[in-house]
Amino acid sequence: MVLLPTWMILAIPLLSFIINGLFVRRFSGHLAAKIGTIAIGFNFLFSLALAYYFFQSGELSTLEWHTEWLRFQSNLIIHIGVMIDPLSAMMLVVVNTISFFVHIYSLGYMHDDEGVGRFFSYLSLFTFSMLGLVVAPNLFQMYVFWELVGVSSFLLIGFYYTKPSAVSAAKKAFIVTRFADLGFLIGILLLGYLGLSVNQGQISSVYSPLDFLFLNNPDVGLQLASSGLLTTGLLLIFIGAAGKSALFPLHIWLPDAMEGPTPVSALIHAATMVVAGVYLVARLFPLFNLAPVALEVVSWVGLFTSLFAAVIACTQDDIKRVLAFSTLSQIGYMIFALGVASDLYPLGYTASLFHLFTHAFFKALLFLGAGSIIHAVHTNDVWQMGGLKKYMPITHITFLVAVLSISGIFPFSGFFSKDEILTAALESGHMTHYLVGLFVALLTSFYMGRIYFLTFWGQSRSHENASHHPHESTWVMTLPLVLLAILALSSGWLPFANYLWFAHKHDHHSLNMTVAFSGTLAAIIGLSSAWFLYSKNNFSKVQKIQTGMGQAYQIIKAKFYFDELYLFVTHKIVFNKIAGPIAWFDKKVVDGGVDLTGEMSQTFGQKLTLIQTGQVQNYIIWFIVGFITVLTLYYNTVL
Amino acid sequence: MNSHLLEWLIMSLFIFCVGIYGLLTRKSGVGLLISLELMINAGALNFISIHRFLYPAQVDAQVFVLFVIAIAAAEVLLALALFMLLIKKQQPVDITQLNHLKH
Amino acid sequence: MGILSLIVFIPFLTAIFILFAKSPKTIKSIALAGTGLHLLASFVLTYLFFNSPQNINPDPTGLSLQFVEKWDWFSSFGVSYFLGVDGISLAMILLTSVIIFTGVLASWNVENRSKEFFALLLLLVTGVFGVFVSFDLFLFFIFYEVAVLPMYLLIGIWGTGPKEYSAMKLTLMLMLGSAFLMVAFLGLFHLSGLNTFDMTKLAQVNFDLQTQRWIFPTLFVGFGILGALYPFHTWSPDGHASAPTAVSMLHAGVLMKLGGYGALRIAVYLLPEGAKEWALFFMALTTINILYGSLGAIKQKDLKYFTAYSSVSHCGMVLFGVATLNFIGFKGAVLQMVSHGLMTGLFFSLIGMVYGRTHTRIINEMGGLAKVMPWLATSFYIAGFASLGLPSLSGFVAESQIFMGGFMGNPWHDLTWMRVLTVLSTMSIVVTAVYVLRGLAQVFMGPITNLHFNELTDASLTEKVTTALLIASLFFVGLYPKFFVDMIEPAINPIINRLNM
Amino acid sequence: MIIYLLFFLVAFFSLLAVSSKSLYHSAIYLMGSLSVTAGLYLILEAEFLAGIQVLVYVGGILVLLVFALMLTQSDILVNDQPTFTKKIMAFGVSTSVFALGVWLLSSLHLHSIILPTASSPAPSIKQLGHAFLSVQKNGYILAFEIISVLLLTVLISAIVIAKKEKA
Repeated sequence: MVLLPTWMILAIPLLSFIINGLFVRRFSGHLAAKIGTIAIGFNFLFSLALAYYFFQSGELSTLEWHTEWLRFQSNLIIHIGVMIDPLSAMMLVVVNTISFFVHIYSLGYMHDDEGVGRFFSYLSLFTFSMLGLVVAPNLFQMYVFWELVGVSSFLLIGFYYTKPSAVSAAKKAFIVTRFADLGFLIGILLLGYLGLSVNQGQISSVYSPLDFLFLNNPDVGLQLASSGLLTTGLLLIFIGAAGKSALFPLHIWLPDAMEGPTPVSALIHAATMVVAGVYLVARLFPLFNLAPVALEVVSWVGLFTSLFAAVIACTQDDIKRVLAFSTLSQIGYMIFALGVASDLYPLGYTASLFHLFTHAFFKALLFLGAGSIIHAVHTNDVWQMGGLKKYMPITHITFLVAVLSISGIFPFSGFFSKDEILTAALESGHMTHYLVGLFVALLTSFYMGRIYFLTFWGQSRSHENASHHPHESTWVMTLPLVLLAILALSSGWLPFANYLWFAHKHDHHSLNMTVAFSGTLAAIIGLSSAWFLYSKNNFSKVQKIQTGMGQAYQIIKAKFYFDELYLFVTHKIVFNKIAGPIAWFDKKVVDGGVDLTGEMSQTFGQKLTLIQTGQVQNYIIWFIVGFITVLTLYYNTVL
Repeated sequence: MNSHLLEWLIMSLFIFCVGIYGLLTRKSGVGLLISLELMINAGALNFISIHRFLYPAQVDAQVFVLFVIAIAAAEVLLALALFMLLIKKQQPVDITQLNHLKH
Repeated sequence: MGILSLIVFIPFLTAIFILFAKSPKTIKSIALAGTGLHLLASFVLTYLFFNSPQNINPDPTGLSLQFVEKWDWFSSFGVSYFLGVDGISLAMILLTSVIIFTGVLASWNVENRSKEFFALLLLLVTGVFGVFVSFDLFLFFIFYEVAVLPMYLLIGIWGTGPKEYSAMKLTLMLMLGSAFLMVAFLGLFHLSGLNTFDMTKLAQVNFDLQTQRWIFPTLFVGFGILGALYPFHTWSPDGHASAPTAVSMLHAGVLMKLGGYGALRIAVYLLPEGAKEWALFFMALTTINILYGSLGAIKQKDLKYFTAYSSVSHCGMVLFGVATLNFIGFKGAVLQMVSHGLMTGLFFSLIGMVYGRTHTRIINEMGGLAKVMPWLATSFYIAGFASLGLPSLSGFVAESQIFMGGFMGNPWHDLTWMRVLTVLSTMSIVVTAVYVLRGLAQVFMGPITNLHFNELTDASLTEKVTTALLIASLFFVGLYPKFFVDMIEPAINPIINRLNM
Repeated sequence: MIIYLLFFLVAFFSLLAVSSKSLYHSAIYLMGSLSVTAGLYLILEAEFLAGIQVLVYVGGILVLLVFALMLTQSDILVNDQPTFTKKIMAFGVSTSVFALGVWLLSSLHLHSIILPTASSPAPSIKQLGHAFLSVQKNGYILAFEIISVLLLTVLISAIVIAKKEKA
């Protein structure tokens, strides 16, 4: 239908990775950068055209192309393929746009970095694996690209490999996501097994048991649900999703992932990779729908994460850490929106994906804006900025647009998507979710207002000498900011509901007035309190609040000591208490056992030599004694 | 009244055991040889007595004993030659000291 | 003189030629030429194998062997020189020829007495090839011994560290293993009543359950000792740590696969009832093997011990695959043999190269090498990612097969137990990730620890060729597993039919 | 009757030979015991053997022994008194051998065989000579030659060993 075969969308980033990675990078980093950007640019246009044609054609889902990759059994064959359906089309657009803007932005940001070639080849690798994940027709291929996304995020976080903190952050990210992928893999095995036992049923063997079209097929779902293992399978898979989207227990790696260059944080840790978990749950939503227990877990984990992250975000000093926690909180929003959705109230499904769509734009904008600030001021610490309004007008305005959008002020996209989530929670009767959601909205606008006022308003608190004023970034960096700001503005008005829906299409697109009003009110309260506390330069009032909260403030600031807890568990428990003893046990006991047999034979030999005294008579005695015993034995037996 | 083969065999066995006793107690090399002679003699006696009681007509036993005597002679000769060597080195012919093989 | 005898004896002939060569230069080039020729021969063999008529309609009952060469050797004992190749042996031959080729390349700078070194190395490989193609138990045992014995000299003379001790320990334990095998083979020979060592004929005999109950464990443990089964794996860390690069490449890469290969080909194929009795026990043992090996690797200080423990864990997966007794599990076991062979080959060659430069293998003493040797660092990371099972690399393909096999269970064992063991061994992918990344980050990432690392050079040409070849094969197996899957599946059917009989 | 006397004499002499302190006495007692056994041979009608015994054993070997005793002159020759434990051990060993032998011999129930009367003639010396040199099946010519070679080598080697120092 589109002029080019759809697998091109995968092939181009892969090609650019191979070309850049193996050849171009050695000669000139900048050439590699240009090749990467052009490739992704083409991909961006291609995905727009793809989405446009797909939504025109009105088909439900088209399996564009697939080839056999790995054959487990005759009835369990894994295909690599490209499947376009509303969900993956939307994701294609999101991933490609953000990736394209980040590529343009990085042309400026990474310009004087000596590893620029390496950076752009990793970016193409990441985009390739993310697209592979998005268009995967079956769960196994999604797992394959899931891991590849994990590796590319590992490489990108650890880009400044000479910095030990970046290296350990990359290692931490990979290990935590790898731990979650363990759950994902076991979930796949379980679903594969269940699928096999169902496959013998009436569904023809067109699909292999792990294909989404097979799994999401209603009557297959019913058979799976009847088997009783479905909830455990889905929960295992949700663990995988929680790992990648940094939900509550597995969130520790995201704040540290900020060690990577800012464009990386913008692309991976704001817009694309972290929403892979949301995408997975959305992709398997028909199955999740049949397992209400699993959905409950999903909603509660999402809710708690959003609250937990929003609270921590208010206390952080590093601008990128604040944005990381805000991402956490927004993803919590999307997850609990999916959690509250069901075939009775399908609004949650659309709301969550709509929020994913809009969040990608304004969060990427926030990160890129923060990047250009850091680029100008050379520090992440919010307390050393201030008064940048005068020096960086474009960044200031675009940042302001993003802050208003994320807090959910009317004309901006955040308002519509967050609004829909809250209405979905309200309509489906999840009152606690609605109230906590509102409170989180307030917190969101508060901490966003806080960093906005701290960085742009008041006097400049940077330690550098006053003469060197921070200057606005070059056009290459500000152009994506402006484009993203426009998108942040316009994406709210997109009639999302009639493209992406579950169970039945909404006929009307009405705003639930109570939710709209309460949401905006929460946003205004948050922003004004932030303005009240942080806009002037005297922070006496802030000090008062901090001392007022006393110890609680420190705990929150230290992210509830989860990092230390994980470090304790891994280092103390696993390394010293389990791996250490095993290594010792292996060395001493098992190895010792073998050496022991060696020593035993040696000492036994030693003892024998004592008999050779050298005295002739002893030998005679031994001879005769031997003679006698032999004779007696012989005669005893014979007679 | 005539003697029985058993007495003869026991007699030679007795001499043989006395020889063993001598072998184990003697310290000097020559003492060893003496008890050794006894044991060889006991063997020869045993041989002849069995021959005489069981196969009086054959001659083999006597041939054997002659050979035994010859070998005993050879053996003593060699032993004494070795003892001469020891004497030359002014070492006592005391077998308890002769344990160089052990080291 | 069929192609199989050629395959087996090319390394032997090269060894003979080497003995006549004078300067180290000619020695190495002859060795390289020989192994290169061998690589070619194995590709030709694969080509012939794939489109020979018999492969298209293999008969389901017996082993579908090709290029069979069968001559009576000691007819009174029923011993015959019986060579044949099927999917599994072909996969192993390909693996071994790649590993020996890169092994010779990796030991390019062995200086002292290189003549004997290469001759022994090629002798060892001859034994290995012999094992993979021989289908007569007696011949199998002879080649098995030929493969094991040169190891003592290779480690004893050219090794590092406590080389005599570990060479002695390694050889003695492997001898213990072959003692078990000898007992089992003779048991099979006598109890079959056919007065023959020919495997295909022995496969027709249904031994009574009593004999199978004792022969199977002896066989499995005998092969397990070489395949690093849990309690008998202690020779492998010391052995590999003090072996020179090419030897540990060959040993971990190929020799340990003899264990897995033998367990599958002989133990399970000839004694199906015994297999059904014991499989769950050995599955539990290998689960310990997997977790134990990977956990043990976390605290290792020396790079070679680090890789040795990881290969203990990966070889445990091979035996785990064999113990699952189902179609996917067997296929996973063979794939894991191939993938792990390549992985450890790459790992040990890289360690050899790094050791050649920094002259230390202690992980803490090294740091920040990535800046100085980017090629080695990237290939080390690719090897690391392959070993932790990253998709698009061979590790993932093999491990997913094994875990899927373990999860699917088999009709003779209760499913929940197998599921529990599979979940436990799947956890090893996390532990592997932990120790691989920790080790590599310590060695390559971060600032350069001591200054005179700065003038270290990156990979030379031969090293680049070695690593490139191995990495390419890792990616090939990872990206296009269909090639190996189509090759292995027809070879596994007879084993499965025998089990279901 | 005479037999038992001779038995007693032999036993007496050999016991003394073994247990006497000084070696001279034990050499002489050995001579006595050997000559008494020669007498026993006579009783067993092996006259030639008795002659040889006296001639070679007593005359030859013992002379050599005494000759060696004279040469060694070391003190241990005079009082070769073994330690007590050694005696006990040796006594224990020899009695156990004796007891074993007696037990075996008695179990062979030989006592029924008695000394044959003069009726069966003992082999004459002519027959003995024939046996030594005959080449037929049961001839000992080969053994005879070998023993002669053996004696020759022993002689030569004894001389070589004994006088090695001087050269």
